[in-house]
Amino acid sequence: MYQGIIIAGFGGQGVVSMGILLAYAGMVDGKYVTFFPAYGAEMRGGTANCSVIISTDEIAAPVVGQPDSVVVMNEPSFSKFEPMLKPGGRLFINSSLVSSRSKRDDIEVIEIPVNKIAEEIGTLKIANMVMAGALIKHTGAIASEAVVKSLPKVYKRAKPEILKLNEVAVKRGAEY
Amino acid sequence: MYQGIIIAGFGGQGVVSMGILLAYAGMVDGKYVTFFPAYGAEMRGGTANCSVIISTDEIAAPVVGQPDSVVVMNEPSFSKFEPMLKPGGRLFINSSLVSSRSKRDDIEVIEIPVNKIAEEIGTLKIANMVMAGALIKHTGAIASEAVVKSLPKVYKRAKPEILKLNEVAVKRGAEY
Amino acid sequence: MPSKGKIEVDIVRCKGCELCILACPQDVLALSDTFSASGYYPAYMKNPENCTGCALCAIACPDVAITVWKEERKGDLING
Amino acid sequence: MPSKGKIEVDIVRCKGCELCILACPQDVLALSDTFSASGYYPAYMKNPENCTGCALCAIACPDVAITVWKEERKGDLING
Amino acid sequence: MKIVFEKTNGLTEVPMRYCPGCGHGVAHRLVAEVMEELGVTKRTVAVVPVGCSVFMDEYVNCDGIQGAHGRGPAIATGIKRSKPETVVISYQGDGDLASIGMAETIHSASRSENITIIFINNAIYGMTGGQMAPTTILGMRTTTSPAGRRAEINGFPIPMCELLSSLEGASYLARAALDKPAHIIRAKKYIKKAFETQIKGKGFSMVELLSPCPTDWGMTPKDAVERIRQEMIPRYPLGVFRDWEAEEKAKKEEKAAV
Amino acid sequence: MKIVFEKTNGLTEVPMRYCPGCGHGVAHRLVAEVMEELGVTKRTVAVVPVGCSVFMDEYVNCDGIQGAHGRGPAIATGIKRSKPETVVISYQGDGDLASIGMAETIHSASRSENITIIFINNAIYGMTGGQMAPTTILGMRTTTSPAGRRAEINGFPIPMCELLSSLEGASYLARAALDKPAHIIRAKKYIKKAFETQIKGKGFSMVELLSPCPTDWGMTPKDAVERIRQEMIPRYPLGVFRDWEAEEKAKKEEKAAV
Amino acid sequence: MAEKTLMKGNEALAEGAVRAGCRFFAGYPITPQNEVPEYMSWRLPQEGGFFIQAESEVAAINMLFGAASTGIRVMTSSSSPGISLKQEGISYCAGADLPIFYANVVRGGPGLGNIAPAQSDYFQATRGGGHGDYRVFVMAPNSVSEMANFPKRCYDVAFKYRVPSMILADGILGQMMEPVEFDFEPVDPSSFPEPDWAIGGDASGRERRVVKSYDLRPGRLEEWNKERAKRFERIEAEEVDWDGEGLDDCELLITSYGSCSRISKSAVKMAREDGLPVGLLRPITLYPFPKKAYQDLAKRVKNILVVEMSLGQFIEDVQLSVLGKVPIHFHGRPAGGIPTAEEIYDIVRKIMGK
Amino acid sequence: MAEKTLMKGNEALAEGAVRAGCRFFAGYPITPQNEVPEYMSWRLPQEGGFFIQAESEVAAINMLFGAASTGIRVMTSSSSPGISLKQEGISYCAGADLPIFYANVVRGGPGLGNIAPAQSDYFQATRGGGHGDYRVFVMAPNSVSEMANFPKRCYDVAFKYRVPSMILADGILGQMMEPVEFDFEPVDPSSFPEPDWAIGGDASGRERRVVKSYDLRPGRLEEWNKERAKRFERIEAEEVDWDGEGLDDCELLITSYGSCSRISKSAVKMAREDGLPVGLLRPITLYPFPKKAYQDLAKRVKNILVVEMSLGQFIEDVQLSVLGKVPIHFHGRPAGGIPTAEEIYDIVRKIMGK
Ligand SMILES: Cc1ncc(C[n+]2csc(CCOP(=O)(O)OP(=O)(O)O)c2C)c(N)n1
Ligand SMILES: Cc1ncc(C[n+]2csc(CCOP(=O)(O)OP(=O)(O)O)c2C)c(N)n1
Ligand code: SF4
Ligand code: SF4
Ligand code: SF4
Ligand code: SF4
Repeated sequence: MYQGIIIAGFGGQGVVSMGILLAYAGMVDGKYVTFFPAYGAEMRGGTANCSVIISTDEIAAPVVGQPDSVVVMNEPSFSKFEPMLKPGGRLFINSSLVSSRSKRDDIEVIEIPVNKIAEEIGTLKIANMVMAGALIKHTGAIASEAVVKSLPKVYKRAKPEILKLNEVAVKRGAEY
Repeated sequence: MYQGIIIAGFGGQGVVSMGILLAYAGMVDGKYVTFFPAYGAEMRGGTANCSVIISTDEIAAPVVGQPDSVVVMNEPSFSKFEPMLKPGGRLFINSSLVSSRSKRDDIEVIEIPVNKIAEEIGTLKIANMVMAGALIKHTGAIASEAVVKSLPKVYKRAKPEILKLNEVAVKRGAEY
Repeated sequence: MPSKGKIEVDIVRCKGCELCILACPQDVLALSDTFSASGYYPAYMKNPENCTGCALCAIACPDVAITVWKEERKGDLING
Repeated sequence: MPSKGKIEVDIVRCKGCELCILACPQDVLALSDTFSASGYYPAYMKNPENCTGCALCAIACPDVAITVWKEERKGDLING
Repeated sequence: MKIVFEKTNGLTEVPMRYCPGCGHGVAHRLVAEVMEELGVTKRTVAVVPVGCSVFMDEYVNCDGIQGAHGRGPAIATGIKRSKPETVVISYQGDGDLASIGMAETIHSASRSENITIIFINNAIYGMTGGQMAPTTILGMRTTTSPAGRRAEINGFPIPMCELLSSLEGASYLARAALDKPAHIIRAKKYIKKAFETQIKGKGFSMVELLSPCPTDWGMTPKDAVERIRQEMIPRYPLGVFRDWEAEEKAKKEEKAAV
Repeated sequence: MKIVFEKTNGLTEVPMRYCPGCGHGVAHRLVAEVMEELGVTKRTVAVVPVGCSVFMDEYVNCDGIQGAHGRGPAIATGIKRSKPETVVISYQGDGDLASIGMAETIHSASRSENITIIFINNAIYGMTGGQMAPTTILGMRTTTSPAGRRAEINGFPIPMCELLSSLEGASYLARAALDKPAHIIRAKKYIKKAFETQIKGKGFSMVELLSPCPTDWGMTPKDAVERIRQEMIPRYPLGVFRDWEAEEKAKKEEKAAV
Repeated sequence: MAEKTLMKGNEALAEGAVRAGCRFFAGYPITPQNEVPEYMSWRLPQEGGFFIQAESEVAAINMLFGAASTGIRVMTSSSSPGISLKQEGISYCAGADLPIFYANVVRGGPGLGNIAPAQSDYFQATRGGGHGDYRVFVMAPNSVSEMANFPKRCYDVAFKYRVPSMILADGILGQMMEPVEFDFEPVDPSSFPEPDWAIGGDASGRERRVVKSYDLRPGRLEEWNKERAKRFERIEAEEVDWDGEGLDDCELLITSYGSCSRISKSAVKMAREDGLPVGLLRPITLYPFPKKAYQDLAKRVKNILVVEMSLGQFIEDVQLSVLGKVPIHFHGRPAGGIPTAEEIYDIVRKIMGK
Repeated sequence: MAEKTLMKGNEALAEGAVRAGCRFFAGYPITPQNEVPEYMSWRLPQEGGFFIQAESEVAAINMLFGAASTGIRVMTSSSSPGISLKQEGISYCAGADLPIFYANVVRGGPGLGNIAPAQSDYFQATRGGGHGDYRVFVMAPNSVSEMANFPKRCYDVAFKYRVPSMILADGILGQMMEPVEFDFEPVDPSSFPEPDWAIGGDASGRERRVVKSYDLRPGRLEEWNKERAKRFERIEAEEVDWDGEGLDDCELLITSYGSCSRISKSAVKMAREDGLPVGLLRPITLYPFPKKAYQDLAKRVKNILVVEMSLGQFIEDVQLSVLGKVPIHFHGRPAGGIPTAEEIYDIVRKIMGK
């Protein structure tokens, strides 16, 4: 199993912490994992992205050229990363913010209104966790218990009630 | 013919200009020549020295390890350079200032009271030229006309009367 | 009587920083609630009738996104 | 009445710069006319009887070549 | 109706890549407007620093040169002394100008190099992600002073205009802020004066601009301009620190009075 | 009779290799005497510069370290922050401190590094043979300003004490001259105060010493000290520029007065 | 050993240095290594160490020169342009026999270049870099775990031979996160005896000491340099490290170092899956270079393929080792270009005629 | 051509640069090259050029960056530690394709070292020196006449290929005086057309221009580097220079460059006088390296003796050229040690078994 994932969105959308959570959970799940953020000047202008690889074999480079999955949390990310997706790959779209629709017929598209769901749960801040839930479910790359176990490790300073909300978010996401 | 010469003395004694004059005259005389000064921190504390090579063949390095001739214009130079002289070499001593006497019997020693002579001619400043005259005479490395011809080239801004004095000094030195 | 003015926000340049809103003394501006192609919520004239054409919004704007028009009168400020 | 003093010049250190001569208010010092091993003309007490032991020469000397003695009296300057 | 404000031709059409609310945009615009108003765009070279504004050469409509971090004044010196008819500006951040480039800044001022420095003091290293700058104010948290800047460990903030004022060669020095229109208008006047100083051959000029960096301050643009008012201006008072013209005048009057 | 002046144990027995009449010898002696009088020789490290005084480590009786040209304050910072009980002095020439090392000088002062700089201002590059220094006075001929220093080309001389005074971190700054005994005695007082500043943990201290370089000025030692009086002191006035003690006192009095 | 944690390469590097006894860090921000000083700014004070953001890279390396002279373990890090600025200071450390440790998280050059991962500072790292005859002990990690564990080895070598030591990494290794395991217990530097050359502190019980890199007396600097050269010879004899894969039977040898070697390893795997006898030799120390390992293999393999993220620097050391015994092929991507396993494998097949 | 004059190497270098069109010099004092800035300080103004004593070597190289960007011929010079400090700036010049010219009058290292002549900055000079993939066109004169005449060739190459160029000399060549003959007429730089990349002045008649070394767009910097690499390939094909002595029939080849090659020549003479077939190959350009000349000789000679004033840097290029075809012997004197012809000849005899 090898899953190369690119996650992209605005700076404040928790794109990086979603990536770290997935990598951590993969590690807990006994997989090889790497996480690689975009850095430096690429960050200016408020967009962010990162690559996560989860694999049963050693990982060569953490850079994902042709992703198996792409998560787009906002509009600009759609136009940048949708074309890079591998044929047969999965496109996860935050349909609360992204209005573009893919014209490719060689990929699977999963649309989730993560902002809406997150607000329903209680805070927009956990929209990324909703997305994480969906991603785990569809890719099957990581056992979802591993994700739940990882939450307190990644968010070391989060209060229990916040962790709880995150957990709920992941589960809700997994329903998509 | 190959003459490696080291000239040493106090900073103000014209050691460097004597060296340049010899090199220039050697060039005018159709010889290969090099001039190499001591430089940098070696200069601190008021002593100066330089190496001149005059040769009928191409010159390898301008650094003189075992000189054929050594000129000592002051006392400290005597102790430093007298031992380096090649067996059979010539030691030119400014006897006006140097009281040490060489104990080596494998060298030729030429003692000239150049300060005294220079003062007789008119100025202490030309003591170096008196020494130059003696050196040319004894080594025979350069035709003395070449030296006289070179004087105005090396002392470009000197007045005619000063050049004249220099010429006299060279000639007086050659009498030793 | 305050002069009449109007502004135009270049939504390609505008990044929704709200500094024009802060600068406008007439409460003319607000952020739109639909985002632009680059994903920002650009400023627009919420109360166009209030605009005096004073250009303070444009002077404050870090992205040179605002063009300002004004009824012609003498002695007005041009380009700050 | 000026106090009595005396100095000694270390001729290994002295470089004949004359700054001690310039500094001495009593015209005690002069340069020798025979040179030292390092080729300098060191300072010496030309008028030893004038020396008050004020140490100004030693304070001026860049080569720490001068030692100064003085008749013992209270309240005198030590090492500037 | 008539246009009373539009993008100057001193700027290109390329939208700027800075974060929302970043002061670099304002500063670029002021420089560009001054170039145009003085009619010198075609003979200006902008020396572009390493810092967020490394992209400046894409935005201003004059020749540009992008060189090593902190060495703007040296690069500017090389250009100006080679082609003296050129108007040379060195645009620099506070890390660039006051930290790594401190020696070059002071020496160009002391030589009274006939160049103009536009100094963006945003109290932080923007491009590299929010490290402490020499101008970071005491107590301010940055990624390399996570407990807040402390004088004993990190030293005091350096007021560049004040520091340079003791140099004879510093012909024109002024500090403005980019927090609100009134200050921005003043900033432009200073920049214009600085350009004129150079055009008249009067020597070194520098305008320091207190500038918001919402991203690395971790603030909204609104809060960022508020911080300039609350925290920066008290530490870095605005105004003109050196003015050759005033000094020449004063000298003349003094003479006249004698 | 009793010895009232002799070579301090703060100096080694090695005769100094400087030119006749060079000010480095006096400066070395003063530093050495102060070390001895304060009883800190055994815990002092002298950071030795590149310059004529590169030989200093042979002459002073404390630990020594010789590093890159101009970086004395950085080296001193490394030592002091690693072993704070050490008394660290950085001995520097004007090329070293005010030209290549300008940034390190300013930043160490601004950080109020608890170190002491002894700054030998001889208005020239000694070791390299008489090139212009940042402190060379206008009109003075050097091997790289053969027609005399001109402000338009070579810039103005930089007064380091004045420049540093605007920095909050500069706790003690003073300038003395080494031209005559009265000034030399004063210089020693300043140096002692600088050492005490460090020993008490009060931060950055620097003493600037106007010092003769007969060789590269092309003068006799006598004429050289005369030049200090005639040309240097007018440009570089002597005295104390910053004094934390006086400032603390003033502050207290101010408080008391309120 | 502690359980695995997920760490960023730069942070692992910093934590590894602290656990290896680093108590002084001076640095200056530069992408892609900013996390190193940032991490040190809070981590070192926890251990009683000192972090300083220097005014420049030049100041940073000279602060290290001072701090190292007191005998403690010190570190600086930077990326390409900043490392260029440090060359004078590194040469001074080498000249004064000061054991320092630093890291270069290389980016695309020359000049400002870009901030993408690159390997184009190889010459500078392995041939001293600054002026004069000296070398630096250079390690090239290829994983975040190695970023964490190599600083200790760098310190050990640096102190044993009194030479500078460094880690040559790149933006991939600095920025990526991966599970980390430390292979050593944190050391307590206060338990180390003070070196007999350290200055500062209370010198009452000993002769005064001087740390310096100059000797103007004729011939003395030459002696000193020859003595130092002997130490480098010992390093070459004793400190070489490398690893490999499929070396026993390979006909084509791929060789690369650092992050690039991981990619090469994937290519080897692809080849083996297709039954092609391909192996990988990966130098772990770049100076000293594992010359002998190449020489041994050169007797057997038919082709060597050098893969590096540069226009050809590492290849010279391979050539110097193999000395024409085997044809050497080259695949280099400069200035931030990252080769893929597929592209390497394509070349492999071409060379093997498959 | 003018009559012979007696000149100091440093002055010849400066005069040579001025005659070759140099109109801007920025430098900082350092022994043993002080005569270069000193000479320029009065000489450049005579030609309407500009001399500036920069506040540091770092400032000097960046002043050059600025001045060179206006399209004129510029120069800086320094010695080892100062050249180390300039590496970042040189890398920027290479990255921005700016043709600059500089000289390193090498002294003993590492660190402060001493001021004696040395050749231990060979690696730095020939492998770019700073960060990133680039090279510098490097010439190694061995006489004062060559000090005078090589700047012109450096400028010509630098402008033709838009690369940095340099002269690698040492304290002997800088400080010695020798008769000088110029082999070219002084050029008038005002007659040169302005390069189409030069900035500054009046831009009314043209598009605006930008000089820079960065490109953050993915892949673009890689392209740029590859294009630059092509220029270096052309330099390697077209600009190599070397000379030799006794190459036709020699069995033992001595090879050395710069001042050292003069000493080697004396050794060759001694050998020939004794009837021993010894020759000398002396690279005049160090980058590009005369690889082919070595390869041709390697087919014939029995032994090669490398002589350099360093612990072994130049030897690597010889090894890379010869690739094990002939045994290579080494005689190196580091940190200011100057070999003598006698000591070289002794080794020659030992190798030849005479
Ligand atoms: C020699 C060197 N050191 C460090 C860097 C990394 N660097 C890039 S920008 C920058 C400083 C940014 O801060 P500032 O100058 O204040 O400008 P801002 O980004 O805040 O506008 C630094 C340190 C570099 N490119 N080169
Ligand atoms: C990086 C570097 N640049 C230049 C030099 C050459 N250098 C040696 S001493 C010196 C300056 C001497 O002047 P100063 O600092 O004023 O001290 P002084 O000799 O006058 O006491 C210089 C430039 C050097 N050693 N290293
Ligand atoms: S022009 Fe003036 S009134 Fe109109 S929107 Fe702008 S700031 Fe407001
Ligand atoms: S002690 Fe005083 S009186 Fe005696 S020689 Fe010295 S200066 Fe003169
Ligand atoms: S001051 Fe010192 S060195 Fe100078 S002459 Fe007097 S004793 Fe000698
Ligand atoms: S990081 Fe700060 S300075 Fe840089 S673009 Fe963003 S707001 Fe502006």
